[in-house]
Amino acid sequence: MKPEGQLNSSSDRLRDPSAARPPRTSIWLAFVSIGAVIVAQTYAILTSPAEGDMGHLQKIMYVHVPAAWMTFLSFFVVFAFSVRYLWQRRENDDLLAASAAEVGATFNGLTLMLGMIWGRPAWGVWWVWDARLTSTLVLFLIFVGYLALRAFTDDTQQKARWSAAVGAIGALNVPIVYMSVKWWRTLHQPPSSPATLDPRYTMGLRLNAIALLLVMIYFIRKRYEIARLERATEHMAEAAAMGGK
Amino acid sequence: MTWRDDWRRVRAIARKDVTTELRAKAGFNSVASLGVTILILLGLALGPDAEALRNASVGAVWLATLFSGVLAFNRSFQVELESGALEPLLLYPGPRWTIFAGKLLGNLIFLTLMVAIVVAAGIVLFGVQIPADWPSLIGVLALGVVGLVVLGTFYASMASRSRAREVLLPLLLFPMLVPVLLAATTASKALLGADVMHEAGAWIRLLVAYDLVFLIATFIAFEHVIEA
Amino acid sequence: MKRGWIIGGAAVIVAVFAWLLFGGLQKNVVFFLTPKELLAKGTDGVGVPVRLGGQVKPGSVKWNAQTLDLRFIVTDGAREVPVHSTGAPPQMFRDGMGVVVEGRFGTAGVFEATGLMVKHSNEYRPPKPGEEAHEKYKTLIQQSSQ
Amino acid sequence: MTTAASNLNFIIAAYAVTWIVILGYLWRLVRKGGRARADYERMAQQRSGEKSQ
Repeated sequence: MKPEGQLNSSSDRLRDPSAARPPRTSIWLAFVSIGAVIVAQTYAILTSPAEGDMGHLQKIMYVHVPAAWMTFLSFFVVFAFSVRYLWQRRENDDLLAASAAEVGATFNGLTLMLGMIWGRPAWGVWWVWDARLTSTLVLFLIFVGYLALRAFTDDTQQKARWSAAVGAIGALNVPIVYMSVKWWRTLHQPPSSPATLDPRYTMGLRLNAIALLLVMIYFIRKRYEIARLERATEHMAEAAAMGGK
Repeated sequence: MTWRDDWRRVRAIARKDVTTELRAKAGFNSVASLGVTILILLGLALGPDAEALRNASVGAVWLATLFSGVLAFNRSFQVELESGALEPLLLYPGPRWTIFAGKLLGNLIFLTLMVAIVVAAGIVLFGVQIPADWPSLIGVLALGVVGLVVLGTFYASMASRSRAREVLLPLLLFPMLVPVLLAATTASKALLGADVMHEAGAWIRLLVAYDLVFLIATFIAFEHVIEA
Repeated sequence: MKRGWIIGGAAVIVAVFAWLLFGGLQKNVVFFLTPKELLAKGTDGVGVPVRLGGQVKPGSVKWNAQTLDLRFIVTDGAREVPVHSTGAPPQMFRDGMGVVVEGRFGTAGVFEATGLMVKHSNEYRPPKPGEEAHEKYKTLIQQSSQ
Repeated sequence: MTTAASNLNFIIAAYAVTWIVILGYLWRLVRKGGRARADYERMAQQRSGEKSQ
């Protein structure tokens, strides 16, 4: 909104690049989160009894459902920081939104693959054009478009503004796609709640969700760190090229 | 700045776009004939079964509109960029949203003409029987075209200025258009048939809601996108 | 653009979302017809593409593995519709399961299915001793047909 | 019995896919991070060297 403001902030960085030294993400967070996933999966597999209709197939729930939750959470982060970027024009908000988008797209792809692997034995089909499946696929495609837009735009300011707009509007589309395909046809069961889930499954699902949340936090932080480093390097290179002896 | 001035700007941009497109050789004629060509190809691909063709007619018309629409949207900004007219346009006094509104209006007129041709061709080629309730069918078409034009113009304003515009616009636009496509085709099919499941009304309301949400959202976001 | 316009626009968007999510829209669309609803349509329901949902009537499944010919009855507790389908059914398809079939209701009173989907409920629990696995589908179908 | 055996394959496939994606993305991040860090340090050193002269 204020072009003077953004000029100031970038020239500040040009003056002193070390002031914006990006923080280092501890590798221990990676070990802890990966370890948490191993523990949670082992616990869930060992404690859950065979399900009435599905038998042991129910165990795919422990990876499929948390992956879907993390997808939505990541894209919510994209939406929030995209809107804040358009509002306040802080460069770091753009980088964080982009990091969350890449992580979210990864989890989104994983959710889709796991859903197909589960759907084949449970429903008899790899894919149906049903509410959950279609909207999850559309979500994936929207954020693939987002990442492609970033890849094909060179100017950093333009990249930030455009991807923030695409991220915010894309996220806005998600509930509508979900509603529309829900009316269209439905096969995927409604979301389970503790009331419809045997307590012996609930605990395992919660543990797995927490473990995958840790993984997601590590992924986004690490990706953000990389984005900050790359941007800081670019700024220094620009300053050097402009004759900042 | 009064409303009257803004409206004049919007009209001027729209008129300029429409006249240049209609005059240019590569403009309206080629885009419209692409739409009809896609219809013919779909008709051939779907085989000679008359019943199957009739069932597929709605989807075929919408797909042909979509593909030729993408060309039209990209052109509306590309022409501006090639002649270097976008920068001076941004320098004119007055609010930025009028540029978007002008482009929107221009594309809407352009696409309405094209849809009219594609639909006429579709009715003939696919042997569609026009139902008694044809005004609502035109309403569905209009709502669908508005949704298509709003998002298409918005994304084209970015994609046409990026490095890979031919790929990027469909990549960004098509997933966003899923609700429009779904609502428009389901409602049209229901209106063409007996509407046993009573779904047309709900889909039309979804289209209205969709058009409204994205009209507002793109107007808010356009200012950030167009900044040089 | 003026801040007032942005806030007003955002408010309208939120209002439209609220209308979509909580408004009466959902009640106007049925995902599938139950046998009772389909039969109530009389001749209007014949020969047009519809989706039919319900429970596979226990004991009604006739499966011919040679000709891949599948016949069963879909019931909602009140009325029943015989369904004919070709091709191997999903693995989870069995007596008492929830199903959604796509196709057309023929004049002969048989539903010719072009698609067959098993509808799993959102309930996950190990079978209780002595409980039939399909018991819970009765409640599912009742919920869906309300 | 045969269905139970084939179900096991699906379960194994699901967990394998999960781990391939998680570890694959982790590997990508670590490598990309190392490169970005090295580029940054090199550039920062270059800059401070220029300044001190």
